[in-house]
Order: sequence, then structure tokens, then C-alpha cells
Amino acid sequence: MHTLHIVSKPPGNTRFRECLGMMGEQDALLLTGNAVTALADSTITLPAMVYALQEDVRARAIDPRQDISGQVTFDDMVSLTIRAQRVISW
Amino acid sequence: MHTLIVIDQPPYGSWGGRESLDMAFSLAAFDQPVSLLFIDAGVLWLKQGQEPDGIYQKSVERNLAAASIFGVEALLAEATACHRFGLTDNNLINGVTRIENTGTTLQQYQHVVFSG
Amino acid sequence: MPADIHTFTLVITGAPYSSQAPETALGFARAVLRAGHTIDRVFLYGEGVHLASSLASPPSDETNWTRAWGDFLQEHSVPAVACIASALRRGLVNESEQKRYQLPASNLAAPFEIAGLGEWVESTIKSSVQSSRVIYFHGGA
Amino acid sequence: MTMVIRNNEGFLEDASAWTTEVAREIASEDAIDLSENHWEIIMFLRGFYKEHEISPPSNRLFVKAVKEAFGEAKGNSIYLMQLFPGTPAKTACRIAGLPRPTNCL
Repeated sequence: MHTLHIVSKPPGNTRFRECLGMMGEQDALLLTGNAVTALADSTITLPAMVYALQEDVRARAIDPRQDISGQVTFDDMVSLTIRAQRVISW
Repeated sequence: MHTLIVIDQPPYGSWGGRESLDMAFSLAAFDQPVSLLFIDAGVLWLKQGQEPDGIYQKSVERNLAAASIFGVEALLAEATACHRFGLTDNNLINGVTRIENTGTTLQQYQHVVFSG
Repeated sequence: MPADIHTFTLVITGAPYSSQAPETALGFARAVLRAGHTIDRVFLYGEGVHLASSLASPPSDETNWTRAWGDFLQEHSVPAVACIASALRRGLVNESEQKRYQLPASNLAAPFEIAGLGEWVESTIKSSVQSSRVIYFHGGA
Repeated sequence: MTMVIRNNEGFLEDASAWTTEVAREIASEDAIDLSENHWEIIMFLRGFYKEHEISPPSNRLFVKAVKEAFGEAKGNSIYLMQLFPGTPAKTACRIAGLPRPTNCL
């Protein structure tokens, strides 16, 4: 993984679209807060490497899509920020 | 380490962009390399002829003109957004570099920051 | 110090109650320490400074994010700083700024402090080292 | 003595009340006798504020702005410290009738 992109805004926010548009092929996306609603939105095409913060997914009763890389805990989130060469929060 | 501060909000409607500018100025104050990238409606920061007196705010156009004096290295703007919002050679403030591929630009900076 | 110990600076820019930023940041902060890493500083910027208001009084059956963060910071001796320019604009002052600006009251919750962006610049410079990270928690609207 | 309203740190409440006479009075409180060198910086700062609608937000940026305008000989902290003792950016803004800096840095 090159860059970990952490998004907290819902898919309707322009920031969400900007993030998807600028992601590199080696990058991963981490959905937190309102951004996890992207998993319930069938109109959103997500990149290959997607993680979502489990607590936020559960809180919103969102059924994870089949194509998602995985739900992560806060402990995993810490590991992801260390594994990534850099982290961008959107 | 070069920091890229990204502004994607239009001027005046919120304080976020000004707080991005403060971040850029403080990095520059400590001689840390920093550039500003304007994307989406944020490119409207770069339009000439802003007259915010009527909304009781100070001109971000004038504030921004101090950036190079303080040592901010570059003002970058997303070319497609400039096109979308009608920004041309004739109405863009001085010293702005338009870039075609913001994704590639983003890759070049170790530290990419939004103010909020 | 083992090579795999990392130092984190957390920057919170979203306000409590209008965003989830302070709660996501707190969950992350707890996980950082659980994993044996350290947090050198929490920096509140923009709307994030509202987290440091001692006057927030949510109902007793809701989480008081100022208190939750305050307890965490005190328990683990992590310094937290609210940006002075963001704080003054939004009506958040400590006693010395109250005096300077001749204001009727101060409202900065312990153990938060008020300081300039220089503190953030310092963390940014440090993060050019491989074992150091600055992580931002923005609002989610 | 000209009667102008100042805040508790000596900054003008109303920027339009500034005159060179007011500047001399404010400077005298800091035991500064304004010379040509002082006026050069004061007028530069006022021009900078008019142009950019902000003062340099920190001492370091004040030095940078002066350096950009007048070169290394004057754009250094020792020179500016001699002219405007204490915190040069703050002292100079006070004498120049500009708003109190926010202590941002």
C-alpha cells in the first residue's frame, strides 16, 4: 500500500468524489463516520482496496458489500496508518 | 518535507480556506516548504476582482497575494476546475500554475493536508 | 526504544456534536496506546477547538466528549493544544487570553492548553521521520 | 496629547484615527524616538496592510516581508529588534496603527 486515504464525509460530499478521483492504484481507502454509507449505496463504485471502520458500519446497520476488502477495528486502523507510506485525511 | 495544503471550498462561505492559508503561512514562517493546491470550487479563490466589502469580509484575493512574499512556494490550480468555473488567463490572479493531473501532483507530496 | 514504536500527533478539526471527528479520534488514540505506540500531542484546529470548551453540558446519559477526552489526556499525560487563532474567533479562551482581551469569562477545559500553529508545524517537521505520523480527523458533513 | 481610543495593549481601536502624531505618541510610550529608519518600516507596514488586508502574522513573517521589500540589510531580526524592541511585529503594528496581531504562531 502506498497511500491510505481516510474519508469521513458521505459519498454526496464533493470531497468523497475528489478522493476517489485522485487515488493511485497502490492506494487504499478507509471509510469512517458518514463515509461508510458508501457501502450501502449501489451507485458508488469503490476502488479495489477498501476498508471500513467496523464500529461505524455496525452503528448504521449497513450490510457490507461483497466487493469490500474488509471491516477494520480501531486497532487495525492504527496498523494501516503505520503500514502506509503516507496518510491523507479527506 | 514539502507540504501540500489543499483548498476545495469556495471563498467567503466558510472560514476553512482562511485556516488553510494560516497553515501555509505558519509552515513558511518556519522555512518549511509548502504549496497550495486549489481544486473544485476552491479555484474561485484565484479569481481577480473580488469585492467582499458588501459581506463585511476581507479580500482573500488580497490575502493570497501575500503568500509568495511569506515564502509559499507555489499556487497550483486544477485545470479542469478552472475551466469549469470560467477561470482563464484573463481573470486568474498572478502566479498560478494550472495542472492537468491533480492525482499525479498529489503523489509528489509526502504531506497532503486539508484544514478541515 | 524499539524501532517499531511510532509517535502519533492527532489533529482534530471537526467539532463534537456537529461531527464524529472527536469520537473517531478518541477511538484511534486509545488503539494507538494499546498497541504500545505514543501520542506526543493532540492539536485542535478550526471547528475542532469546540472540544476544549468547559461549558459543554450534554444530558447526563449522553457522552460528554470534552470530559471523555480530558480524562484520556490526563490519564495518559498526553498534551492537547487548541490553536489560538481558531479558539479566539470561536469564543474559546483561557485565563490569560481572557485578561488580554478583557473578556467576561474564560472557558478552556483542563487539561487543554492554547497555543499557536507553531506546535503543529513542529509535529509536521517531526513526521518526516519514518516512525512518526500526523493523522487528521475531519468533520463528516 | 491627542485623544485616541486604544485597547489595553495600546493598539488603536479605530484604524482611521491614525496620524503621524499619534504614531509618535505611541512610540514615545516605548521610549522610541521615531527616525527615518522607523518611518520607512512603519509606512511599509501600512502599505502592506492596505495591499493585503493583513499584517504579517508573526515576527518571522514580518522579517520576511521586510526582506522582500528592502533586502537582507533591513530584513533581519536584529535590525528590526533594534528599531522596535520587544516583539518587533507587535511593536511596529502598534505604532503603525494596525490591528493587534492574533499571536497565531
